[in-house]
Amino acid sequence: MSEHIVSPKVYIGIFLSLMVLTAATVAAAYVNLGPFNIVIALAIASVKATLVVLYFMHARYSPKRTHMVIIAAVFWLAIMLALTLSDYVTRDRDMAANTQITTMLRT
Amino acid sequence: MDTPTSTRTATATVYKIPEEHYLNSTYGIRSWLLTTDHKRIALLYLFSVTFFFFVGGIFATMIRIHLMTPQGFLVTPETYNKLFTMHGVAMIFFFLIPSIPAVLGNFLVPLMIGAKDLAFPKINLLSWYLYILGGCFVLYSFSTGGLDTGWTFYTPLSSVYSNSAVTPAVLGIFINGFSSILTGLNFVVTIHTMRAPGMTWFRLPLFVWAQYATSIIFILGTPVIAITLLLVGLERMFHLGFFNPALGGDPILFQHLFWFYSHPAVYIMILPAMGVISEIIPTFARKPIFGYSFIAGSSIAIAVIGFFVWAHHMFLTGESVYAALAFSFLSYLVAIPSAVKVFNWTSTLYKGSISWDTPMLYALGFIGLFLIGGLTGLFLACLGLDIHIHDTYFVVAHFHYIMVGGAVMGYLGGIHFWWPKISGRLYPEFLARVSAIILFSGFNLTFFPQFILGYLGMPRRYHSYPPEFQVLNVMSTAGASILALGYLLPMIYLVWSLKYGTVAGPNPWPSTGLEWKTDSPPPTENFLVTPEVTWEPYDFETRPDLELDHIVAGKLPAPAHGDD
Amino acid sequence: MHRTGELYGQFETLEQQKESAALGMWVFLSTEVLFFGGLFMTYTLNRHYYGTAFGVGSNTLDLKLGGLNTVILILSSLTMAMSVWASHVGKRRQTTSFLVATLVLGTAFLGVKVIEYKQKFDHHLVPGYHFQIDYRAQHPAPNDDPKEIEAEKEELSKAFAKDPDLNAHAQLYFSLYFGMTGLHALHMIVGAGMLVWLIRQSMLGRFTPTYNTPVEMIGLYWHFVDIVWIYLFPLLYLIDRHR
Amino acid sequence: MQAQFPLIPEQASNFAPTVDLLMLFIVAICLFFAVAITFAVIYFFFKYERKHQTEIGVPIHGDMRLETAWIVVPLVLAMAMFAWGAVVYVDFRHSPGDTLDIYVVGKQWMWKVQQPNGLREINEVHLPVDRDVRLIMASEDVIHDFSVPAFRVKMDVVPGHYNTMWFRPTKAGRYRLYCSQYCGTNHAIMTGWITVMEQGDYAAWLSGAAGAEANPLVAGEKLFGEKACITCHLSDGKGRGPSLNGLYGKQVLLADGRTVTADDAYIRESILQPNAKIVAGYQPIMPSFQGQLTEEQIIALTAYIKSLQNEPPPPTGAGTAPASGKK
Repeated sequence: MSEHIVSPKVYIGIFLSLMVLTAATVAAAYVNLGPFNIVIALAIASVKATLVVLYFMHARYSPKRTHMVIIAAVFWLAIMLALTLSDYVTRDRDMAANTQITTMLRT
Repeated sequence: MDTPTSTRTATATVYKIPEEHYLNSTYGIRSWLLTTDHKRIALLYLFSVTFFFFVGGIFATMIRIHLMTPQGFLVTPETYNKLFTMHGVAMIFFFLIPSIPAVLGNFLVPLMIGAKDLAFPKINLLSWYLYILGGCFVLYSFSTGGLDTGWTFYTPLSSVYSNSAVTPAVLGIFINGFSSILTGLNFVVTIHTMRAPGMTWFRLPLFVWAQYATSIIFILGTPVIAITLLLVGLERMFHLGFFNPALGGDPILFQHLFWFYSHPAVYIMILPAMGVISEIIPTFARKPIFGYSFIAGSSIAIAVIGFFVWAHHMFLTGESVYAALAFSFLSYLVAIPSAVKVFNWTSTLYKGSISWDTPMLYALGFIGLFLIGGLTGLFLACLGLDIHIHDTYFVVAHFHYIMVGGAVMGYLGGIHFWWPKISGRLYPEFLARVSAIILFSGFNLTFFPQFILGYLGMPRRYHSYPPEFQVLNVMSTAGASILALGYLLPMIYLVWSLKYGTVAGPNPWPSTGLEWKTDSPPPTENFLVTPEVTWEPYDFETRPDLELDHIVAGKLPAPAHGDD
Repeated sequence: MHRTGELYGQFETLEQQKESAALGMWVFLSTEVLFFGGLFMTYTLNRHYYGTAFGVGSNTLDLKLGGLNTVILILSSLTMAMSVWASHVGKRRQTTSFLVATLVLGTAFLGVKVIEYKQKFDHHLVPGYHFQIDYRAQHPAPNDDPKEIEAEKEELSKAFAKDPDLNAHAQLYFSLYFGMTGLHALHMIVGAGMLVWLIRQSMLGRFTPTYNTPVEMIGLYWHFVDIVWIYLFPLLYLIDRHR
Repeated sequence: MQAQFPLIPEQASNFAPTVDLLMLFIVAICLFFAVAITFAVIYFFFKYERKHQTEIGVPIHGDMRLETAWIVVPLVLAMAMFAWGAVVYVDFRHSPGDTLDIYVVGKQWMWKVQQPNGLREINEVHLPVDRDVRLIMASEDVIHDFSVPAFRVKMDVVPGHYNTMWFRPTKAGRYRLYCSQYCGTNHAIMTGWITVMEQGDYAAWLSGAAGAEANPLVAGEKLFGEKACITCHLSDGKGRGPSLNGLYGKQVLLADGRTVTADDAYIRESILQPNAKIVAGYQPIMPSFQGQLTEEQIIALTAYIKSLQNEPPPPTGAGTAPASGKK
């Protein structure tokens, strides 16, 4: 591991950006953007997380294998979310309208 | 070889066990229970997984006896359901998953890469304790009401409808999951940072590559099953509804999360076994493995692609047709690296100098059984066929061919192959060959009829069945009794050999790996001098240090014929 | 394996030991990502199904307390990072004081969390047989603002019109709320425990510019817990603030 | 029914020949590889057996062309299997337009079936031959799976979801129906029969089933299923309502401590005013059937309940007659 020492100034800068982004995410939540509210919230959260990983956690100054581990974790999480959702969002839901079987279930 | 413990004559060598080694460096129960030596921890695992193997084996025996008649004559339906559930839980979570990684992997990874120990020896010991703690929870569940959910814990049966001891069982598996995770973590770090000078990535033994691939699954898959089973436990304890449709939850989500781990878990079982076979074949064919980088790469490919296929267990749950198409397609992709391995092993035999030693028989058996298990996977991955054979005995036969035919043959092959390193002594060759053959034939008789049963439509997990299926079931039970003998024999003669076996010497086969460059059994610190690797893997040509020209003591006169 | 000075016996060099520890910690954190991932997956699907109920549930949370906690936690990440820096440059006293600050902030976070949990408990929003999403609207406390209660009632009646099974679905939201924040809080408690140990070691002067691996490793863990919260905050508190 | 040792089940639906052909295709490919590899391995074992102790093999490290070949060839074959399988599956998941819709509800441990005209069956499904049938399925409790090997079809029955599947029976006969997804204690006896009839016979059966009601016992048994009495009054006493097995003529202990004799009047009152006399240990949850049953039907039900004397416990063998009290 390279002995790169990050100066406290950088840390304070990162902290202030995180504060600003927190304020931004709260502010954005009060504006009705329809489906984009969640997109913006997650985008801001991801920017914040990236800042923490790169600077507070020194990933920017870490060896390649650390980057591989981070990428793997994010990638695998993405596999789980994306492939599971790929099932749910492409389902044929017209059967839910069928009431006869609902009646039958209740008897 | 580093120590002058052998006296040699021109034709035969008589070895002595070295004076001090990892088994006798310290004494007393404390020195074992508090050990941080990876070799001793491996032995702790050896005993504990063997215990769970016999627990699971007893359940299996009862299942097979029960199924001899269509009505089932041994136990009640409740008990039968508990038997197959507990068989699955004990075998999968407490035998198959830890078997090769935690026993052979623990013992061999540091030896093979020339390290003194794993990177985190204390965490390694912690892994074993977590395994034992998890095991205690599960045994508690078995003995206080049992478990009748199926090892798959499908909700809402497991979370709402089962009256058995589900909560302690899922907690046990949760805890055991952290044992796996920490083992995988230890291996990954060790393989990255602890390799001896000269041990580059492409000089790593293929077993180490397989362990690395397995560890990826441990690290990235296991946490998901841990949290999922924890949620099932919470559902039961606090009346929550994550997966309970009556409370708005989705039972299919449980299956997604469950199989996200549990399908790759199959590769946890088979990848290390493939690694073992990749060590055995070049050793006994005395030539470099064919396509080293393809075998190494295919291990990683299996581990990665293995995470993309899980929902092929769910083709008939009402899963989206599009998702089913994608998952079937990806499932076929994961077959390719497995095929590559089989072709490469076969080619390694070409123009080899092949001996029929026991580990080689196991390797041969592995190829045969894995071939059947793997190819029948193609049937199940096929969307159209899965409609018919899903949840039938075809599936049961398929995964037993992979898990028992593949993983257990690999495990036993590995145990035999490295037994001289572990114990310092050779097992009785003749008995070992006999038991390998018994295992192979007993296995096929047990499980092959189940393919036919499955195609005929006999569903899984039935405590009774229509009379027309009886003949095939009786065949299967007969096979199981032969199989049981095949498992008992090695137990007996391996224990016998601890005291009476011929002293093996450092490298009885001989083999090219670094682990064979140290004493048998190795000293606590593995290598008295940090070794330096200057040779390519599985290279017999440039290795005069292997001393192929002396006859190793105690082995059968070679070449051996006839008893196969 | 025996330890000689700062070097554990299985390693050849301090450099190797440090690299191993760092890689080990990162690998552990990747495990944690997937561990929380299972909960995030459950959250995503249920929010996809029951958006209304999740919005209603989210709006019962106290945004001021949640925001306060976000600030506290990010601040604690800053002090943690500063203590790693201090240990790198050999400022022992500063190392210790930044660690203490981190511990204090972490405890403050947990304290605020306790207040929030208490509120939910009083309002019958803890999943279980007594769960009732409109308990507060039906049984307002004397010091509750009547206007606020009216607004809540209106929101609830609209939501019930959209989703007759609102109670069950809001209960799912709260199951996930308690599951996710509870697991997060558990990580905080473990982290606080490790901080106590670190502070003691630091006071004993164990950390030097050449040996500060424990500070760094526990720092990594602490930042990870911070990141989890960075996601939990918008996902749990900010679903439907714009009505 | 079939040969002594059949390798495939009877082919009785449009999917059966398709699936069997697909099976044959994959078996052929797999058999080719299995035999080739096994032969190669055994041949090498004998051909290259070690001749003397110091012999080593010829060092061959690999061959790019071979590696490529055995990546590409299996890939192509696998894709062929995938594509064929996908075609069959997509067909199976998309039912044709004009289908005969049958409703199926799975519950621990029985199949409740409703014909298009409202006629109900339990663990029995009557179907016409050569007609596209769609099953619309739901579960009351855990996940089940409706499986008919002779049709080569199955589909999970999931609580909270509706799953459908379709097929076209092509051969009259009786075929086994299984629950294929493990669903608890009596999973193995959650089985039944599919009866495929000629279309004329089916129509006659549908309308003629009413004719059978001339016999009050048969009519009562049918009502017992149709009116869903059977869902609570399980014969093993584990249901939400008391078991009616051997009830008639016995003394019944009520929740308020009184005892009554279970005679015709008591049964009639319990059907029409269920909450008048609650059996000790049970909840007053049964709905009243006042106005929903004709007197004739009440008589039929009473006759059926009377007949439940010393009814043996449900059969434990799979594939025996459905457990709804056939004599």
